Amino acid sequence: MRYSGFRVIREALTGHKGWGPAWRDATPQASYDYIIVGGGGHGLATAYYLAKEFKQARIALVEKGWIGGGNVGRNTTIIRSNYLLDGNEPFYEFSLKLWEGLEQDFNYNAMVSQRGIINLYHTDAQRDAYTRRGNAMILHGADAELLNRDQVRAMYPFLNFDNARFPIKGALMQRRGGTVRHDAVAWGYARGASDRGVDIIQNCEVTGFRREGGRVTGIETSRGFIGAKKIGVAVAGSSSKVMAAADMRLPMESHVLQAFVSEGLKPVIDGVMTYGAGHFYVSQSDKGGLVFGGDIDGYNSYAQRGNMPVVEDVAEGGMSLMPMIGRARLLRSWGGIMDMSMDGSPIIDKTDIEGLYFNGGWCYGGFKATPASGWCFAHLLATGNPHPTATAYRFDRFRKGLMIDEKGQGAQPNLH
Amino acid sequence: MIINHPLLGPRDAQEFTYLGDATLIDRPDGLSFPSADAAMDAMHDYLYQRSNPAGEHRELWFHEQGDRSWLVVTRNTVTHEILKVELARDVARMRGRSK
Amino acid sequence: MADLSLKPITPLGNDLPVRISIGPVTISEVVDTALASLAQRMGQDITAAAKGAGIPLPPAGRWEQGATCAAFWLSPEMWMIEAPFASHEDIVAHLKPVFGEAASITEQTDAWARFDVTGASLPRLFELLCNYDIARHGAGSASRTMMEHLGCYVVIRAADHISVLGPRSSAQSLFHALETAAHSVF
Amino acid sequence: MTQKNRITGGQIDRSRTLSFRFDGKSYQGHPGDTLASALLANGVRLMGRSFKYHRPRGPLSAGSEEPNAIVQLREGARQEPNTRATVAELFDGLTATSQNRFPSLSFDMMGVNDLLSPFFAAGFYYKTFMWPAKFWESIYEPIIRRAAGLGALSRQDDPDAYDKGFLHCDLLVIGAGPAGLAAALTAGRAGARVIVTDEDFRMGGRLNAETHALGEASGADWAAGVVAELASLPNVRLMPRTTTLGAMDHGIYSAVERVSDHLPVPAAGKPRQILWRIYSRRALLTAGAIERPIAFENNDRPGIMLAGALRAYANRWGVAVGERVAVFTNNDDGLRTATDLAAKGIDVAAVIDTRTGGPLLPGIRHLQGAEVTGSAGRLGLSAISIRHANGKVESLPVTALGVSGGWNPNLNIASHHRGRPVWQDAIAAFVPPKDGPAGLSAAGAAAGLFSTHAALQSGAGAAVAALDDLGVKATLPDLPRAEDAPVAIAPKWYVQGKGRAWVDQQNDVTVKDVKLAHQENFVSVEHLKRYTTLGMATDQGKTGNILGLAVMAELTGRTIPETGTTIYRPPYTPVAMGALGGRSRGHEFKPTRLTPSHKWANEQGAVFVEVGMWLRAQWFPKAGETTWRQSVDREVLATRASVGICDVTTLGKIDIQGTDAGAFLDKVYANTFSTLGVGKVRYGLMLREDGIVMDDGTTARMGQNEWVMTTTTANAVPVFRHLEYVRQCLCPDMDVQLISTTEAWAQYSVAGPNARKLLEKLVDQDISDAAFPYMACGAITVKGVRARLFRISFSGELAYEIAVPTRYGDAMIRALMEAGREFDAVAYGTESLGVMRVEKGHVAGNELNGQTTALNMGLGKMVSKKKDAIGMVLSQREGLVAEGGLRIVGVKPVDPAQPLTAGSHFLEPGAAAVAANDLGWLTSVVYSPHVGSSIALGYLKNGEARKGQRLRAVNLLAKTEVEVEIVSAHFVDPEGVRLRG
Repeated sequence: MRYSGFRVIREALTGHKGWGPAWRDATPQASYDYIIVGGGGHGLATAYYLAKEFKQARIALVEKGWIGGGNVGRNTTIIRSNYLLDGNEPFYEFSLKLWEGLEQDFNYNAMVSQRGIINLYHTDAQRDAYTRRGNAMILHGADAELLNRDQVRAMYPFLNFDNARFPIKGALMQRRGGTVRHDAVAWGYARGASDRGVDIIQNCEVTGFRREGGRVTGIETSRGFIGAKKIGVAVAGSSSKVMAAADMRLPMESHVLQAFVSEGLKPVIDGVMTYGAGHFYVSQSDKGGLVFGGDIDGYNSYAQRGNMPVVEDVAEGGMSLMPMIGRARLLRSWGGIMDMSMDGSPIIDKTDIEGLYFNGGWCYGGFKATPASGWCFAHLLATGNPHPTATAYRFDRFRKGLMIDEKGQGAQPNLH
Repeated sequence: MIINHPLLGPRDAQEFTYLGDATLIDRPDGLSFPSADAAMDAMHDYLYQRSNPAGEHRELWFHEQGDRSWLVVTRNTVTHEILKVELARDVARMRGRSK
Repeated sequence: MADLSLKPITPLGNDLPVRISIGPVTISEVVDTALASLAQRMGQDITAAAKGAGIPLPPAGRWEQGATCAAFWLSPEMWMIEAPFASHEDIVAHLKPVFGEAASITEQTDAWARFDVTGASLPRLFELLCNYDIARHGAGSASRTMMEHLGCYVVIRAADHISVLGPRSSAQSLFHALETAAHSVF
Repeated sequence: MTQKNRITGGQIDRSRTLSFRFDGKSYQGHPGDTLASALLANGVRLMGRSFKYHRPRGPLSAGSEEPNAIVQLREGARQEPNTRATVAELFDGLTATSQNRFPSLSFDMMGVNDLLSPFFAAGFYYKTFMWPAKFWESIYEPIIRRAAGLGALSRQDDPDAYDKGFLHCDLLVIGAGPAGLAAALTAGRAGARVIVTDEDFRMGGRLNAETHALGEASGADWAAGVVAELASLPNVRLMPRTTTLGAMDHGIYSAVERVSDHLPVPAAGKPRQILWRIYSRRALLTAGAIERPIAFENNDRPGIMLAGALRAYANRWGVAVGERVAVFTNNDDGLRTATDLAAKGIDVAAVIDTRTGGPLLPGIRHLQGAEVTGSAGRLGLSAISIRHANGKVESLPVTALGVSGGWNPNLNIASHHRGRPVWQDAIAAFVPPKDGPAGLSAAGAAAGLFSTHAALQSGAGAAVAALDDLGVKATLPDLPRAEDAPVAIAPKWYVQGKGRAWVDQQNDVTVKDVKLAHQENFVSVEHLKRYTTLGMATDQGKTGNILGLAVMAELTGRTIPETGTTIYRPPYTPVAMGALGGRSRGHEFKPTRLTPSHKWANEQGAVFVEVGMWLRAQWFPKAGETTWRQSVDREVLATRASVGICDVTTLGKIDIQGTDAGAFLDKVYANTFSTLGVGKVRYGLMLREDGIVMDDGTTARMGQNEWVMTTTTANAVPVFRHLEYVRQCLCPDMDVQLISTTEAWAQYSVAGPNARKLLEKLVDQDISDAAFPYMACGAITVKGVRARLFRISFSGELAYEIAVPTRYGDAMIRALMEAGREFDAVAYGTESLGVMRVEKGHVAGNELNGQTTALNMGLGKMVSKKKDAIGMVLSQREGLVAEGGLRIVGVKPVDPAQPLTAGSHFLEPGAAAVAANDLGWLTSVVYSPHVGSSIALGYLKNGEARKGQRLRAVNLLAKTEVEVEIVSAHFVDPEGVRLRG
């Protein structure tokens, strides 16, 4: 069923009786050409593009819980392509371009809103690094601007310009950055994939991979065996758990990232902002909540909840950046499991087991990557070759010394 | 979280800095391999590959705002329950490390 | 030619230590103590040497006053030795002969700014400052802890006398934190 | 005077009258009132507007679960949006305004949304606003964003202070109702350290709102007596006005104490609120229960509230919400409201009871098997419609309706560790999960034990059990006799009807929306919540979530527990950001580290710069200098011509001792140290295990077993941690001892051709080149003061670093400047330091960015392959040693007048500005008065081979480019003659 303004009006006048399910709940068939494991944003996007762009059929997506229940359902909704390194920037720029056409593409309003993102800087060294980065972005075809202090002040006069421990000196801005209604991304992809024949199978947990002669033949699940020619795993924080079933150890750890939302407030922050002297980034949702976050808690965790030190660290950053939020109230916090990789960058690659493909290691930057991750993973699954923007996301980059370490922190996942 | 320090008793985890999997204690000797490739293979596996279990995990914590001891904490990554805390130096010796 | 001799200043940057009273507590900058870390070297036992010299070597988490010197535990086989500054200005020179090559000794006098907080109701003050249970640990305890992002040592000399040793470069930030907390509580 | 709805009784202090304003109009109330109770006493029911449809709303509850009576409290910089009138404690002079309405609360133009509601069904926006594509951001979204939110921030800095603190206890009791007080009494008398938190300003919980007796006393009096005894116990800490927010790991709870919110402004020096981190060995959840409504058409009008709230306003606050009231219930507790109100002389027009059978209430019109099917009244309730058991429909004029759909145990905190609540049919509600936070148990209504007797018994019993776990013997106190009525409920969630029946009142989620979500396959609880926004308002669904779940259960034909459970996340109620931030804001965001020369530098008018936590002098302006460049050029030229002095104390200093210290340094440094002679210094390069450079610095061998390592300012802490890691985890038997001495020594660089001459005036020993050659170190004295001298150079000049105990640092800078007067010595800051190190080609922070190798820095040969130093093996990986990789180079503009910009990228002449042509970037740029132009260091692909080439340094951000020449990174004295002078 196609969504349209006309349709919305007609349904409104007839008691909304005509709306059907946004996606079909499928029961598993005996076998498929492709099985995507993981009903988060990346898995759903992969299934969608595999069907739509790569014209593949007989595709199933299995999800242990409910689709969209992972990190696509709890994040700070930011999209941007302000990366530094050659291995990353083309990919994230590709992703941003896909965001820009996504809603018309999948006929679902995900509220892609490019209200701009600024990364504040407070030292000359940060300015130099942002100059390097901004140039790299433009060289890769993205947009970037370097703002001075007065330009930042004109945009956000309520920031702490006059009484700061680390004064704001300027910002790197990407006007095409912004936010997206995160849940809608999952539902839009699910609906688009389902309409194109993808079987979306919820409450179906993968318990093992069946292998014959060095290649996979299917998955063992809580709902029985399902055969497949190719299997793509995109399970984010559960990557190590799922891939352990294929006897693989991964270059990543699972960590908890907390995020927060305030009570609904009349509009005050238009775009997205990151603080350069503390762990704090913020935007305001269309409902009025300030959506903000900071660092990961820093220890391995699958608990989907965090502890106070990070909550306080984030609030301290927020209060030092914009002391007007002292009387705004934090409404809700949540914690997601992040697949923190050893260099802070993802992996989209074949495994040593034929027919088994892996997508993960998104750290806490996975949301913005959703469209390109799905597209590139679908490309790899369908063609056997990496997409041109994702050639660096290989397992063997650590062995070869080709790390993509944006933050320069080395092999310590909790520092990325 | 609270880590029950073997010498100091319960201390808030906020006083500690986390490093990661305690297998980092088992550092290969870079000069003990027949070839540079073999040394790199071993060092790569040591540094980059992680079990990352959902369950019991032995991990290194540094008591940065305390007595500067490195600890090996056995903790359940699903419940955060801490089952055992040891001085890393003792663990290193038990695992055959010396100088 | 001008006088080039060197005159010391206090951690807060003055000629004389600062002392203020807020409600029932007094906060005093203390500069009359020399400090050195004492670390037992691998395979050595310095217990006897310390005992002979009257230097206490308290167990983990504790502080102890000896005849001349006091000490608190820093980390395994490592202590902070306190001695009267007037007599022990070069504290390392005093300690070296006692321990010889059995210990590593490092001067720490100027690494720390020390503020002594005296008076009643100290637990109520410290509960705003640090996560160290003053009431439970009681006199004779010492611990490193964090105060307003600063790594500090807290030494409970008596129920009404607690020393805070913080990084000397941050003396003003630490003093400000103590003063602010005292105004908040009292 | 006109508190027209004020009746007798209640726990308010009628001897005092408080004045307050709401929407500009003056009213009066009494101490003990909340804003809501005082407004209701004054006959004001309309207090807010809902989020989406802007429906007029009054209070639904009398507590923190309130979805509707949300106001903006106070004015100016203290303006506090989204404040629940039901918990805002009244004070004299309080001002409040209504929110989310224009132009006024009673006439809100956005109320048109209510008429258009068919278009605004759940999820409508996902299906539309997509055409044309650009209209979303230019037209639709700006309109939607303008309508967002409820209250507004002042946009001014919050003027109040907040504290944070830590508390420790054996038993934390969360909630001071009958169960909590009984528990606290039990544990308190046993001598345990007890903390009791309660969000209310008056402890007692429902006892303050009920009429039943405890023994011979009223509930409120019994509570007051217990509170008085607890207050007298030194081991018990009572914390009213304190909301426990969340259960963290291992018995840690967060709580916020509202110290000054009941005052016009906080007293001088006092905080508005305190965030407490409570470290408990055991905790007890005695947070009571929250009543839930039954949904029916137009069940959201002001005057319609929870039955228990209606009762509380009458009993606790002496307020009759309406002169003629009705009660709609599916359980016996609702009947209690009717009896209590009738006893207060309020006209109870009817009790509409969904149940049939059972005894009828005496003296009250008790309609069994009936339902409320709708309501009327524009800005407040004027009538309800009733469908009788026989199907007959009646319209009944009333101005207040109490609704009771049963009570949900307030288990919020018990599910913070994601444990699943357990359904109990007997009370038709969820009780706390079995796998809740370790150490937390629940008692009283929070555990589903709803009678007062059960609350007292279970509270005391739980305290005994908790203390028993801790090895503390406690005995049950004598508890008073109390009512012990069983729970009698027949679940009823919503009344069938055509119109809209509200489930989540603030977010305007109706039964129809839940049905639509079901129709569109959003059936899991998570999907339901996200698609309809159920439970996502400021009340977090405390009254509506279970109701929504029940509706979905009915639609899917499953039981409620099969349908799902709602679990909660911290915080229990929304908490001010200021409280979470505490004192760490403004200049106190982080501590400030001052260098030993700070006082002197300040006197000189130095400009300071933040370097990590440090404040360092950036440059020292002199009279007549109008730009920083003039100051810096002067400092650099004077240093190179004669002598300059710089405070370098901020570099990390680590004392390393022990018989294995040399071997240890060989492990942590890529180059060899064990061979260094006593009295010598060596430059060291420290790698991470992945072969990337971690830090650099000099390490001096002061004695056979005594070394002093210096680190970069930024890495002092991580390097120390790393050394301890190697010492304890990798080399546990090495005889090495470490301690930081960064703060203990004030260290100054004295650089320039006259450096020695200057120092000779101060140092008591022979420091001639012969006695103290380049890279020598040693203990010396300065005018009798113990000191250390290192002959090392960052500037390329003849240079020393001299260290004195920090207390002499101030005197030392003064002595150095005085001694240097005859040489026209200058003090220089970090800018000049940077200029001189770039001129000399030394790497620093911009080059040591965690992504670069020794090879990149031109120091590849320093990595010894003969020893197994950290990082050696992996530094040799193919990707890190590839031909043509990045190498450090010097850069000069071809036209000296052209300034360079750090961060510019290298391109070949004529090459298009695309990534494929990117050759590297400029890392550090300075103006070199020595060279007479901007100069830079940069990382350039195949840089070594490109020396002499001309490239473009392109800054696409500023749309500028400069033709540059690639040169050696050593702009000054490449042979190193000067530093050996």
